[in-house]
Amino acid sequence: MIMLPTVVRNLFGGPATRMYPVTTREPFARARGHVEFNEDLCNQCGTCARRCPAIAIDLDKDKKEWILHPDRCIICEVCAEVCPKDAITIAPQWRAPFYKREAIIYHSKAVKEKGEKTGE
Amino acid sequence: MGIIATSRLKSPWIMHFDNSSCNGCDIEVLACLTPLYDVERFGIVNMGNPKHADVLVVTGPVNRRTARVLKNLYEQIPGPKMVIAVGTCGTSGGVFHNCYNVLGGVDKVIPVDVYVPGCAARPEAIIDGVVLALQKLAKLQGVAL
Amino acid sequence: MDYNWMMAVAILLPVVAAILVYILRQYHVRGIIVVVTAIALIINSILFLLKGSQTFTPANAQLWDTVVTVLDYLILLFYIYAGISLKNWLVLIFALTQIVPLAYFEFGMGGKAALEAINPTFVVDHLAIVMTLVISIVGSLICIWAIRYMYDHEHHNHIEKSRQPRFFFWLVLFLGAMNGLVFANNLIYLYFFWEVTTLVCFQLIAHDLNKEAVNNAARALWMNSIGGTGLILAMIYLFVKVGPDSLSVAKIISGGIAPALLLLPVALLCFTGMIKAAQMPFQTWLLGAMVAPTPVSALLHSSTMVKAGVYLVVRLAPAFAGTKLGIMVALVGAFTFMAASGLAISQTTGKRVLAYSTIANLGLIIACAGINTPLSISAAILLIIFHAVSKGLMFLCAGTIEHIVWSREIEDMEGLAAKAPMTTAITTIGVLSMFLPPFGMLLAKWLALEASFTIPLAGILFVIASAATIVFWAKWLGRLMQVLPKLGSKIESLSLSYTVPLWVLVLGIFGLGLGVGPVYEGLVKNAVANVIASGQALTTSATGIVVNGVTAVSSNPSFAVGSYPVWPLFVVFAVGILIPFIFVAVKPGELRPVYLCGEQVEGADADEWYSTADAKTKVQLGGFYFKGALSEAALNPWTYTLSIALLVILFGVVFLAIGGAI
Amino acid sequence: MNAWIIAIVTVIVAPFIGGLLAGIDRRITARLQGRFGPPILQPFYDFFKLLGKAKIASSRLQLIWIYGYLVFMVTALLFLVLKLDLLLLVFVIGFAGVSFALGGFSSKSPYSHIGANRELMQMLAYEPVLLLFALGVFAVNGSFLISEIFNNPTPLLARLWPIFIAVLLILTIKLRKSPFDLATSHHGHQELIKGIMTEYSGPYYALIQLTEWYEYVLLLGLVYIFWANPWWAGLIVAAVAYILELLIDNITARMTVGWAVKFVWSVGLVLCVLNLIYFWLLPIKGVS
Amino acid sequence: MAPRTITPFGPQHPVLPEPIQLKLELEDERVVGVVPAIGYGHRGIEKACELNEYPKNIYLCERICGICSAIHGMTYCDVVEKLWPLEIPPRASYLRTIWAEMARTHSHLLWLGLLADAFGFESMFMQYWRIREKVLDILEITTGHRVTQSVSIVGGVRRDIDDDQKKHCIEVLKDVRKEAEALNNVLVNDYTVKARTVGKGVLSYDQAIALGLCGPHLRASGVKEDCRTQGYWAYGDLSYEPIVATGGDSFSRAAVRVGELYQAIDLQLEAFGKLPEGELAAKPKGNPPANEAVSRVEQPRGEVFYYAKGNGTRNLERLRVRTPTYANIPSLLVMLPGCELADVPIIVLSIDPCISCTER
Amino acid sequence: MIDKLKEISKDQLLAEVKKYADAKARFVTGSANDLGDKLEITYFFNASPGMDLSALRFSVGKDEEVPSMTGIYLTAVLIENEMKELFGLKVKDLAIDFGGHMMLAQDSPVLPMLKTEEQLAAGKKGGN
Repeated sequence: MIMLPTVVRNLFGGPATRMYPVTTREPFARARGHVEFNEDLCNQCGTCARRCPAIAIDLDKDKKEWILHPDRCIICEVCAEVCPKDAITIAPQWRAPFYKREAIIYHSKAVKEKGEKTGE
Repeated sequence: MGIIATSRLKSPWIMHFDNSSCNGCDIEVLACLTPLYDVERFGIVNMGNPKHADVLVVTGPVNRRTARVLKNLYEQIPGPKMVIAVGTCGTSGGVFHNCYNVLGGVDKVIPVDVYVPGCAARPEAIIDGVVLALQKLAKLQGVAL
Repeated sequence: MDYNWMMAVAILLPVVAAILVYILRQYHVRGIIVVVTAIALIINSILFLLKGSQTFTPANAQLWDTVVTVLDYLILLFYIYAGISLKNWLVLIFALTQIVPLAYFEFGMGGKAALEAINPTFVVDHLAIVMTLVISIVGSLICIWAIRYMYDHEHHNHIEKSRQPRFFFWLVLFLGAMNGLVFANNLIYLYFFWEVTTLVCFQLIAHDLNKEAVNNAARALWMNSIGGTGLILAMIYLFVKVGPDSLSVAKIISGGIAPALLLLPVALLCFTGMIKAAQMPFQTWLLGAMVAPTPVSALLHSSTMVKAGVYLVVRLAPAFAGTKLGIMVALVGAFTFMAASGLAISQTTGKRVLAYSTIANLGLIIACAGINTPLSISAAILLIIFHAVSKGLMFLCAGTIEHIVWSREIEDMEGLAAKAPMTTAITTIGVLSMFLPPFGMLLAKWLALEASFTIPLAGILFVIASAATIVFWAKWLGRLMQVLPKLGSKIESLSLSYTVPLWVLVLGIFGLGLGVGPVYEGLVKNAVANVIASGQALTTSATGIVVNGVTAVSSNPSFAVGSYPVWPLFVVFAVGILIPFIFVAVKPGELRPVYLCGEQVEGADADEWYSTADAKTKVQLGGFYFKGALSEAALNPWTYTLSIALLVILFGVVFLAIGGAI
Repeated sequence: MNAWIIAIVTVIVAPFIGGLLAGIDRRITARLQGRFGPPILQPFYDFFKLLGKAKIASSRLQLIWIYGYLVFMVTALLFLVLKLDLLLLVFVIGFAGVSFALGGFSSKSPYSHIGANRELMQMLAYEPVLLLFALGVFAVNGSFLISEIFNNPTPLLARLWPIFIAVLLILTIKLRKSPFDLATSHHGHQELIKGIMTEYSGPYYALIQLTEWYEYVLLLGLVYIFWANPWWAGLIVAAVAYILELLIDNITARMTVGWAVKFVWSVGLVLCVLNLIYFWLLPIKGVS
Repeated sequence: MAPRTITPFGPQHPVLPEPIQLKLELEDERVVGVVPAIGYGHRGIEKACELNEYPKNIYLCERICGICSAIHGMTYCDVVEKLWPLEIPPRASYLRTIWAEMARTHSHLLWLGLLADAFGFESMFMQYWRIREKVLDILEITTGHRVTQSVSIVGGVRRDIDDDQKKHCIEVLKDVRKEAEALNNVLVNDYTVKARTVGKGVLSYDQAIALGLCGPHLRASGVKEDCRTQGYWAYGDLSYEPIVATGGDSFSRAAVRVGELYQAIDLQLEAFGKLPEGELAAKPKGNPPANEAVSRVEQPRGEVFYYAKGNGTRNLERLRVRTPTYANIPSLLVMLPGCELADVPIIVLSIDPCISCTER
Repeated sequence: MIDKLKEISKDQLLAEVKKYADAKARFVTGSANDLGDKLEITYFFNASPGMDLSALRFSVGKDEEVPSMTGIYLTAVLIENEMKELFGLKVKDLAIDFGGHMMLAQDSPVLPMLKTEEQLAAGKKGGN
């Protein structure tokens, strides 16, 4: 009986539902949605790959590829924090679902000369 | 049977199974049912029982004991059926990659139709995942969603 | 055929056959004798029906009087012997309370005069014909079924020296005694046959001779001896207050005796009938009787002997019409109906459920007699018929199941549908026919409820009882159905001695159910007229039954109180149950194991799941018995208190009325 | 022949009404919970989807009983629209209920087994009230025939209002609403999963839904006859009763079966008995 | 012959959000025996923590449980900090406290909803979860994620709360409090709810101690024990008194959590008021030294116990996590026998089980 | 460092635990650690009411039997089973014995918590 006012208020007050996907709410500014990679800044230092707790980042130093496995990424933001070149950022929009598990391959462009020490 | 094909798209009953997830995705799946997201708008009802379900929503990485359960549940769902792996761990095992009792993603045990990434996957992403699954079903049946 | 012969076949043929089966001890000879006797009795009972209402006094009346008197004392002396040898003082005391007043009555008061004063000795009216049809047809079928049952029974229990001849002696003898009982007009004859049935009952309950059987037999004996005492007291009262010629059933119900004088003896006779019909608080003897071999339970304790009790009450209904005694009889019956139905829920043994159900339905019949309107008497007589067939079938089913699973526990019958599909199908029909439309039992119960408005309290008790009835029957049936997803179980092979009576009774259920109109018109209507004269309660048509408002509530003859479309409901039953039963099919690929939270062991037929430490554990399903709230221990204090109170009020009402009259 | 037409129309139209009622139920329930809710036609989508699912079963027997449930429920509804005997109607509903419970018993699933037992306990709770309802109607009209209710210008509600309250309780049980959502559970969120229905799936589950739609119409029809004259008054009573049930569903917790029996007997049954005693103290119409 | 039903309850079961199995032995509907079967959630996190470099473990420990994720991360950081020992800046202490209490708010609202669902009160479940979304929103605004907040690092926190966010949070919290009051009133006073919770799963004071319970489960039996009284992080500065009930039944457990819900909101408001300025994190020097440490922090479900042993390398030699449910599960063995089957979900939920925590 | 840590031998265990039980202390949990040749077991207790933690520690060889404390604290049943299947600790007289399959399934690794050679080597190096 005590619940009665609440349910009646709900009935006449209209639903609280956000009509997703008809209307979509903008994600919050600093929400951790998905990893974005800037090919131009990456120098293939590999810190991100080493520090990633979910081994979601691979580096192919020969092909100069930076490989992200979106199916493994837990969006912890560590890669973005440790990246010395700020090549990795976290964007607020969540990653869309997919049918197939596929890695995303980027080509790092700001690669240092061979033999130079990779910094931390 | 056009009406049946159409109805299938309008009434996807889900069953949620938690493998050995951290609960994060589970509560987000549950949150989908609550007023703010209210997936019943799409005819989605959470059934507690594989025999009534059309869509199996799996969260968490498969571990060595839940693998058996997951397979059993999948077999008890009458066709046509879809499987959605929710969350990064359900997709690939994610952060638990080096845990000894974890086999990996859901697709190690049963075929998965849609993967919803995210740790934890947001309710919106889960709704997107269901829509994606329905699109696949619609395409299979040759009807418009 | 000559009426002398018909009476002889009805009463004496079973006696002769009984002696023959006792002497000729071979299994097959016994079978032939029993079957031949059964057929003779069935034909004979139909002849009675064709002949209609008759009276009969045997040719050598004095000789038979002497035989009856001598046998009376022999039986009572046997009771005394039994009481002493079993060291059961209750048996002894109540044997003495019979033999002492009887001897005083016959020799001290000149009661023998009554034997000669009464003419005719036997009255075969339509009510009696209904009874003899039930006894001869259902009773005979049970005897045929018993042939194989007793063989299996002794075989399974490794009994070396067969006691079957003795068993069949009593069983067949009983049919004659019952026929005599329902025909008897003379109360002294009635008393004699009454005591024979009590004796047979004692002998048959004790048949297995173990301690429990003997104890329960003794209990049946002393309780029914109280009834016998009541009969004797009623006779003495009538003899003294009214006269020697008043010891006649026909005279008592004819209205020829002043109602005030009649009240006490009728109350005593009803009391006797209630004990025979195991009404509360005397239900325990019938429950105890379930230790006997199942044919005994079927024949004596459901379809015939206990019906003698309700028969007597229905028969006497005119004598208490319009009195408070009638109301009290109705309440005792209705209360028993309710309490027994409630107690049946907590029973774990199949036969005890059947026993409680029997007690309940007898209560309903007695309540109908107490309500005492044309409608209720119609209901009562229909109940006697339908209950005999359905309950007879149920006992035979219980016995057959007992010989398939070798247990009487309902829990052991789990999944019988897979082991013995035919028996399960028959049992299912039997159970459904006990409490659901379109079957006759429900029709009669429906009539009883529609008739209950004159005694509202009875109506309320009926209603509660009906609900409880649903629970215990459906619960039991459910246990039989609980099967694994196996396909194609083989139909079990059973002896003809089992299957013929079972199928005949199933046919009887459907036949009587469908033909309830003709049965009412041809048989029941006349029987009702034997009890209550005013008006016609029901109109039958090809499709159904209409309860007329004429006598009930309205003076407008076209005003209907209720209607029961019999044939349409049977069509519904066929469409809803029988046709799916035949046509619903499952392909092997469609079978899935039951849902066990995802941990079921693989394979469609597995009933195991992985539990602690990955160990396989079997699913176990236990029936619900509500031992806490509904057990005998919890309810009996209430039922005893209330039922004894009702009996006290019953006699109190009678004594007040007599006091007022004087 | 008129009766045949009514019967055929009823059998065809009732599921549409029932399905719509179910749809409205889900929509209103959602709104009461602050949600948007499914489309009104959602139950029909569910129904056709279920028809198109693969057939699976865990025993043959359980499928048989579901036809009994359907056929007897339809029969009960026909009894109502053809204005036959009310008392017999209750017994026919009883057959439908028993058939449903037996379907639950007919597989080796612990959940449907316990659900079936609970269903029987619920029958123990509601059968007496419905039967007493019929007796109450008799006390007012002197007849068990529903046609007499329609012939009587005074509504039943005027004299049987205590029984009406009891029937509302029964309505809650039969509509499987909280606090009596015990044997099957509409939403499948309880200890018994979906109770009796656990083992039914696909087309067979669709049959159960169909039966429930018939049941909705039947039950609201029973509420309707409390104010059968004029014809629209009953509709209002039924609509109000339906909304009331939805409200009750959303403001109570689910109780236990023991409580349900105790509550219905101590409130519903007592109300019925008091109502009847009131009538029996007065002379029944037509009885001299 | 005893007619008993033996049936599984879980691992996949609609009232259990997580996989655990109870093997129930029933007589009619009365539970007469119960054996829990666990291991459906066991991943092997403790071992993985030994194999990972220690900073990675934060993210792994946060995923021991997705509901108290934030506090798991904080506690891990706390125990590792104790190995040096390392002092964290005061603003970080306050922020940790705020987020911990925010997590408690959302967790308790979640639990109250699940409890309502367990006794079939669907509309109540929906309302609690509707309110909970507001808390999740402020969690997302301040930390970046609704569920796995990931705000703690060894030495402090990763994110700050600016003044706008602070104002917004305070507003939302007050609103949540107001809305929750109406619902809690139902939970505490409604007849049907009380009929389902009062007297179910009773544990006395002594039993509670002997079974080694923790958290609201322990406090509902009258034991005034709460890790927050140790005064870690900012709790020492805040006015804090454990909430205790004496009934020891499911109702008392709900009542304690209702009280803690309000208290959590109050603590947040107080902490927001006292929030000091300053650094967010201290930087750890080198690897965790060879030392061992214990950290005990109050989670929504009770005391979480972290034991860490360092050996001077980048890996920890041993990390042992005992979560609150681990301590509370054995009490089911005592509470369940004798109850009705219908009470099983309520009693199981009344300990607020977190299986993924328990089995790691 | 853990305050109030008391080193005992395994034979003293039950007697020491009994003292805690008599003082109505709450059992918190236990922890095992693989030292290479031995297992180091620590049990934690809390003196209720209050948050006063103390601990008992003993080490046993990998093939030695250890008495179960489930007779005193039923709640220790989980931890003892866990140490049994993850570390191979031989616990005697468990109140409920899950037979080594409480946490682990049939095909899980055996005694997964024991340290690898590299771990032991790294641990020694780092500790010194």
